[in-house]
Amino acid sequence: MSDPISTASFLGLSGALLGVGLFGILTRRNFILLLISIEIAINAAVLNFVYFAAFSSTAASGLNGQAAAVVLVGLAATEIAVGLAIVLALSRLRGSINVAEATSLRL
Amino acid sequence: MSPEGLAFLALGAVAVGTALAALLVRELVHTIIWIATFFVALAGIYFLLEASFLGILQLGVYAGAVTILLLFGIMVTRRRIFSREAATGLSLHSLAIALLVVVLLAAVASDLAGGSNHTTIHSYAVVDLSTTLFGPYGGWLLLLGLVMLSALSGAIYLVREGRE
Amino acid sequence: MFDPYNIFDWAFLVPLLPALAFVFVGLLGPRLKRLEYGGWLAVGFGGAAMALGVTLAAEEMLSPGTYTDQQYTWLSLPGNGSGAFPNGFSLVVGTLVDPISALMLIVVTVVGFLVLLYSIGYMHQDRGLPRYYAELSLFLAAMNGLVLSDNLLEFFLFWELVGVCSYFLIGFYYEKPSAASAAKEAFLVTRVGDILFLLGIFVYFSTYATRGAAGGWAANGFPFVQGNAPYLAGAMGGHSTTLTIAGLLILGGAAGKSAQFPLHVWLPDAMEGPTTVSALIHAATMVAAGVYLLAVASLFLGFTPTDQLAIVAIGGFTSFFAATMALVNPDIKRVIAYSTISQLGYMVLAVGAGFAMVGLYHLFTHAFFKALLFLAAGSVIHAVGTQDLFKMGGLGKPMRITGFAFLVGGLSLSGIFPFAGFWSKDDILSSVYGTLATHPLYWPFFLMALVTVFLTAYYIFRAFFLTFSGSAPRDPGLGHAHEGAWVMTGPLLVLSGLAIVAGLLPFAHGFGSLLPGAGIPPNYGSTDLLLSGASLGLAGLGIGLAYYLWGNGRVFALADSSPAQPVRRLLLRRYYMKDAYDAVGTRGVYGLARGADFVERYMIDGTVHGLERAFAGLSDRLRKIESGVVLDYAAFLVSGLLFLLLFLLVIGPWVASNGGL
Amino acid sequence: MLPTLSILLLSLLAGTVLTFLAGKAARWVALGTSMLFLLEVGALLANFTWPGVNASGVPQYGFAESYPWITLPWLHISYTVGADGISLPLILLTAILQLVTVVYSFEETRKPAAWFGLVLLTCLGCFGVFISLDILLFFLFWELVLIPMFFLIGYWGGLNRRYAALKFFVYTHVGSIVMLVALLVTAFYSHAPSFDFAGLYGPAQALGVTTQVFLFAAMLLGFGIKFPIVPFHTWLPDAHVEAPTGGSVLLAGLLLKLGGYGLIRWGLELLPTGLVHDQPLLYAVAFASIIWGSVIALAQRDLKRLVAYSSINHMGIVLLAIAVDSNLGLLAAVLLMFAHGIVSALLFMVAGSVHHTFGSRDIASIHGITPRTPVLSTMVMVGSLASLGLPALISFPAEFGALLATWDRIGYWVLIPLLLLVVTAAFYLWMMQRMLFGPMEGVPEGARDVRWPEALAMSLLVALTVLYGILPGLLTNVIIHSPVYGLP
Repeated sequence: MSDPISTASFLGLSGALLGVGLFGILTRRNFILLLISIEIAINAAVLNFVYFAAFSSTAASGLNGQAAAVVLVGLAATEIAVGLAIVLALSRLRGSINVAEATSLRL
Repeated sequence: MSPEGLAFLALGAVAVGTALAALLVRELVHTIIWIATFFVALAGIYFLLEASFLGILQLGVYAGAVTILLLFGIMVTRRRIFSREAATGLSLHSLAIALLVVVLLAAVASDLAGGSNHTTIHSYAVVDLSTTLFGPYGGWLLLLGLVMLSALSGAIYLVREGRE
Repeated sequence: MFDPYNIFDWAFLVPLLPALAFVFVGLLGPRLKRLEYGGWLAVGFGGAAMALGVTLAAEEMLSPGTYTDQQYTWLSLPGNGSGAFPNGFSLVVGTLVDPISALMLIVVTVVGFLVLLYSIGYMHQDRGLPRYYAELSLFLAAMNGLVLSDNLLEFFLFWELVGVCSYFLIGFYYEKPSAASAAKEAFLVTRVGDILFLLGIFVYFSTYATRGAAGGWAANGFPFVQGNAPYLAGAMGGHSTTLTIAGLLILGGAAGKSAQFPLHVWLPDAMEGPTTVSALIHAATMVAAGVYLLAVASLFLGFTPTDQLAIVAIGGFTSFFAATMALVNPDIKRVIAYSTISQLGYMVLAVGAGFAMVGLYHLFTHAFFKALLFLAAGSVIHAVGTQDLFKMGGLGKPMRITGFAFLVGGLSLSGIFPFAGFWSKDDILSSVYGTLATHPLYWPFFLMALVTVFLTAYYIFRAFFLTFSGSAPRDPGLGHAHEGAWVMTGPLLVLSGLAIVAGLLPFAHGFGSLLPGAGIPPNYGSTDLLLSGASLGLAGLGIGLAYYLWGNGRVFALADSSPAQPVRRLLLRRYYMKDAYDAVGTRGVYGLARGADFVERYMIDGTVHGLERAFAGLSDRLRKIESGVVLDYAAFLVSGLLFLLLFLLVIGPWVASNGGL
Repeated sequence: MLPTLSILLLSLLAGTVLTFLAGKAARWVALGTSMLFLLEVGALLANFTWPGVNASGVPQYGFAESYPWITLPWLHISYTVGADGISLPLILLTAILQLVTVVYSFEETRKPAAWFGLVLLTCLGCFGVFISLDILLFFLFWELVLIPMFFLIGYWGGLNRRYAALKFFVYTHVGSIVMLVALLVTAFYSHAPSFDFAGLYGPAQALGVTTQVFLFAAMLLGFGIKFPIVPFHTWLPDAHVEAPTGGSVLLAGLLLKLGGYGLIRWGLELLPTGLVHDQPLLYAVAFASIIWGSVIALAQRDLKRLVAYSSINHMGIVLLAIAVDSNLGLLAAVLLMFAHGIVSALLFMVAGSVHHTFGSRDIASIHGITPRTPVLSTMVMVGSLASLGLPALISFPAEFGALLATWDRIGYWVLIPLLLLVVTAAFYLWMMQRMLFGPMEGVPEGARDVRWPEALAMSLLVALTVLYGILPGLLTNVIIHSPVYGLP
C-alpha cells in the first residue's frame, strides 16, 4: 500500500458516526429509531477495532482486535433481537412505542 | 490520492450521510433503506481494510439480518408501513452535546494517536481469526453464546402470546 | 479454722438467728393462724441471739482479747505482681469479738430483745404485724452483723443494710404520705453520708493496697486489728493530707448515720415510724453506729489533729443545736428525737477529743435510758392515741409504771447523780475539759456542751410535766388511759433498772482498761468535782425551770408580742434547714432533671429527627430525577461520558502537571 | 475433645427451629429448649478450665474449636469459637434470661410460635456473639441479633412500635457498620494472617499509637451505640417503652451487654495502647452517660423510661470500669454487666406487670398499690434496691469494684459516679414513694396481683439477685480465668 489512509481521518469518521448515534439517542422518541441510533454508535466502535487491527504492529494483537469486533457484532445483533422484542411487547401493552411514555422504570 | 484513499473518502461520506439521513427522514421505511445503505458502506470500509471476514459478517448480520428484523419490527407495530414518524425536529442542544462529545473524543484521540500514520495494512487469514476466537477467546465466545441464548429466550418470553 | 468448742467461733449465729427469723416470719408469718405467733417466733429468735450475745460479751470480759473468725472469702482477686494491686486482695466476711464489739453486742441484743417483746403489746392491733417482725428481725440481723464485722467493707455492707431496714420501718405506715416521705428522706440523707464513707474506705484501702507490701491488709481487706493506726500512718508515709481527707470522709459517713449537723434533718422526721422502731433503731442502735464507726476509726485507723478538731466541732455544735430545737417542740417523740441527736453530739465530741472509750461509754448508757424514754412515750401514745404534748396531762395517776419509767429516763438523760447518764456525761465533760489546755480551739464546743446540760434537763422535764403532771388530760377528747400488758411494762421496768445501774456496772465505768493496746489514752475522765458540781447544778436549774413553767399542770404560753416569738418560730421551723434542703433537693435537682429531659427530647432527639427530615427531604428531591423515561437515562449516560472525557482532557493533565496525586 | 460449644449452638438452633414449627405447642418447646440450654451452660461452667496464655502471650480459650471456612491467599476466615472468664458469665446470663423470658411470657397469645421462636433466636444470636472468635463470625451473629429484636418490637410492641423499631434498627446498624469497619481496618492494617482472634492478637497490638487511638475511638462509637453512650442513646428509651416486656428484658439484659463484651474482647484486648491513649475520651463519655442517665431518670413519669435511663447510667459505670484498664476494673465491668442483666430484667418485668395489672405505667397516676398487689410491690422494691446498689444484692460488689478501680486510677474524680449514686437512689425511692406508698389511687377495680408465670419468672430473678449478692465469688472466680488476670 503506497498511500495509507490516515489515522486521523479514520478516527474522525468513527467519531462522527458516534456523534450521529448519540444525537439519535438523545432526540428520537421512536423506540426503533432509538435502536438504530445505538447500532450506529456501536458500529462506530467496531470500525475502530477493525482499523487498528489492520494497522497493528503484531499479528496477535491484530487478531485480538478482530476477535473483539466479531464479539461486538454478535452482541449488537443480540441487542437488536431483545430490543425488538421489547418494542413488540410495548406496542402490545400500550399501543405506542414512544419511549417517553414508558415511565414504569420509576419507583 | 490513491484509489483506496478515494474509496475511503467516498465510503466514509456515504456512511455519515446515510446515518444522518436514517435518523432525520420522516418515513420509517425510508429509515430502513438508509440504514441498510449505511451498513453496506461500512462493510465496504472493512473490505478496504482487508478484513474480508468481518466485511462479510457485516453484510450478513447487519445489512441482512438486522435490517430485516427492523423492518419486521416496523411492520408489526404499525398499521400502515408508510406512516410518518412523529417528527421531533432538530433539538439544538442535543446536537450541541453530540458535537461536543465528538470534539472532545477527537481531542482525546489525537492525544492518544499522536497523528502518526501507519504504512502497511495487515490482512489476516480467516483460519487465524478462528484459531484466536476458539483459542484464547474460547471462554468469552462461550459466554457470548450463553448471552445470545438467554437473550433469545428472553425475547421469546417477552413476545409470547397471551401475556398481558 | 472453725472450732466447735470455742464459743467465739459461734459468733456468726448472733446475726444469723434474727436473719432466720426474718426468713421464717417473712414467709410464714402471714399464713399463721394468729398474727402474734409470728411475733413470738421473732421474740424467740431474738432471745436466743441475746443469750448468745450476752454470753459472748461475758466471755470477752472474762478473758479480754480479739477473737476473729473468718468464715468466708467474699470476693477475691489474685495478684499478678504488678500494677495497682500487686498482691491482689481478698475481701473476707467474718466475725470479730473484742471489748468494744462485746459492749455493742450487749446494747443491741438486749435492747433488741426488749423491743421485740414490747412490740407484741404495742403493735397487737396492726394488720402488718408479720411484716413488722420480719423487718425488725432483719434489722437486728444486720445490726448484729455490723457490730461483729471484722473489716471496714463488711461493716459498710451491714451499714447499708441497717439503713434500708430503717427505711422500711420508718415507712411502716406507708399509707400515710408523710411516713413514705420521711422514709425516703432518711434514706437519701444517710446515703449522702454513705457515699462519703465509701470514698473514705477507698482512700484507706487503696493507700494500703498499693503501699502495704507486707501483705496484712492488702491481702485481707480491712481487719480491725489493734495497733493499725501507727501502721496506717506509716503506710501513708507523710500523706497526712490523705489521712486527713480519709478521716473527714469517715466523719461524713458517721454524721449521716448519727444525724449530726448538717445531715441531721432526717431523724426527727423518722419519728413517723412506730415508736418501738424509734426506740430501737433511732435511739439505741443504728444511729449509734456512726459513733461506733468513729470510735473504731479513731482506735484503729487514726485521726489527724485537723480531723479531731472537725469532729469536736461537729459534735459540740450538734449537741447544742439539736437541744435548742427540742425546747419548743410540741410532739413528745420529736422532743426525744432531738435529744437523741444532741446526745449523739456528746458522743461524737468525746470521740473527737480522743476519748473513744468515753464516747462508747455514753453510747452504752444512752442506749438504755433513751430506749426507755421512747418505750415509755410509746406506752403513753398507745394509751392516749396522740403525740401532742399539749393534749396530754395528768397521766401520772393511771399510768404509774410508765410515769416512773419516764422519770427515771429523764433523770438519767439530765445527768442526775447516781443515774447512768450522770457517769458517762460527766466523763465526757471532764475529759474534754482536760484537753482544753492543749487544744484551746475546743473551748467554744466545750461551752456549748456545758450549756446543753441545762437545756437537756429543761426540755425533757418540760415533756415529763406536760405528760404526767396535772389532774386530767387537757384535751377531753382523749380516751381513758390505762397501763399496757406485761409485755409492755416488763421491758419498761427492766430498762428502768438498767438506766439506773448501767453506769455502775463494774465493767462499764472504766471498761476502756479492758482493751489494752495503742490508741486509748491511759488517763481519761479524771473526775473533776468542781466540774461535776457545775453540771449537776445546771441540770438542777433546768429541772427547776421546767417545774416552774410547766409543773403541776401549768402551761406556759409566750406572749404574742414577746421578742422571743421569732426565736420560737425559728426553732419550730428547725432553722429552716429542712426547707432549704427541700428547695435544693426537690425544686433544684428535680428542676435540673426536667431541664435535662427537655434537652434530651428536643435537642438531642430533635437533632436526630432533624437529620432524618433533612435526609428524607434530600431523597425526596433526588428521586424526582428517576423519571423512568429511558431518554433521561440516556442523557445521564451521555453526561457521564462527557464528564469522563473532560476528566481525561482537563483534570488528568492538570493533576499530572502538578506532580501527580 | 468434644466440640462442646458447637453442640450447644446446634441444640439451641434445633430448639429454635422446632419452636417456630411447633404451632400451639411452641411454648412448651421453648421452655424445654431453654431449660436444656441452661443445664448445658451449667455443665459448661462446671467443666471449664482456662488454658491460660500461650508462649507468645496470646490468651487461650476453653472449649476452643476452629475450622477453616473461607481461605483465600490473602484472607483466612474460620469458624473459631471458645469461651473464657469474660464470656462465660455472659453466656450464663443468656441462658438465664432466655428461660425467664420464656416463663414470663408463657401465656403469650399473639402468634406464640413466632414470639417464642424470635425470643430464642435473639438468645441464639447473643450466644453466638459471646463465643465467636473470628471477625466475620462475630459480625454475622451480631447482625443476627438485630433481626429478631426488630420484629419483637415491631410486631408485639406498643402504639408507636414502628417508629421505635426503626429507630432501634437504624441506630444499632450504624453502630454495627462503624464497628465492622474498625475491625476490618484492624485486621488489614496490621497485616494479620487471619481473621481469628489468635491471628489478630499480636499484629493488632503491634499497631502504631495513632492508628490504635483512632481504631479504638471507632470501636467506642461502634460498640458504644449498643451500650448506649451519651449522646447516641436516645434509641434506648423509645425502644424500651414500645417493646413488649420480653423484648425489653432481652434488650436491656442481653443486647446492651453485647456492646460491653465487644469493647472488651475486640477493643481492650486487641488495642491496649489505643485504650490507654483514649482514656480522657472514655472518661468523658462514661461520666456523661452516668450523669445524664441518672439525672434524666429523675424526671420520668413512665416506669419503663425510668428503668431505661437507669440502664444508661449503669452501663456508663461499666464503661468507666473498662476505661480504667485494670484487673479490678475489668472484673467489676464483667460482674456489673451480669448484675445489670439480672436486675434490669427484673425491673422491666416489674414494669411490664405493672402495665398488665393497672393498664398504665404512669408513676404520677398510680399510687399506693402495695395493699392490692403485695407480690408485685415486693418485686418493685427488691429490683429498685438492687439497682441502687444495696449490699447483699447483686449490683453492690460490682459497683464497689468498679468505683474502687476508678478511685485507684483517677482519684477524686470518682466523686462524680459516687454522687450520682445518690441521684440514682433518689429516683428509685421517689418512684417507690409515689407508686407503692401513700393512699391508693388510680388502681382499677379489677386489678389483681401478678399471674403465676410472671411471679415465677420474677422470683427466679430475685433469688439470683440475692444469691449472687451474698456469694459474688461464684462469678468472680470464673471471671478471673481470663485476660483479666494479666491486666495491670
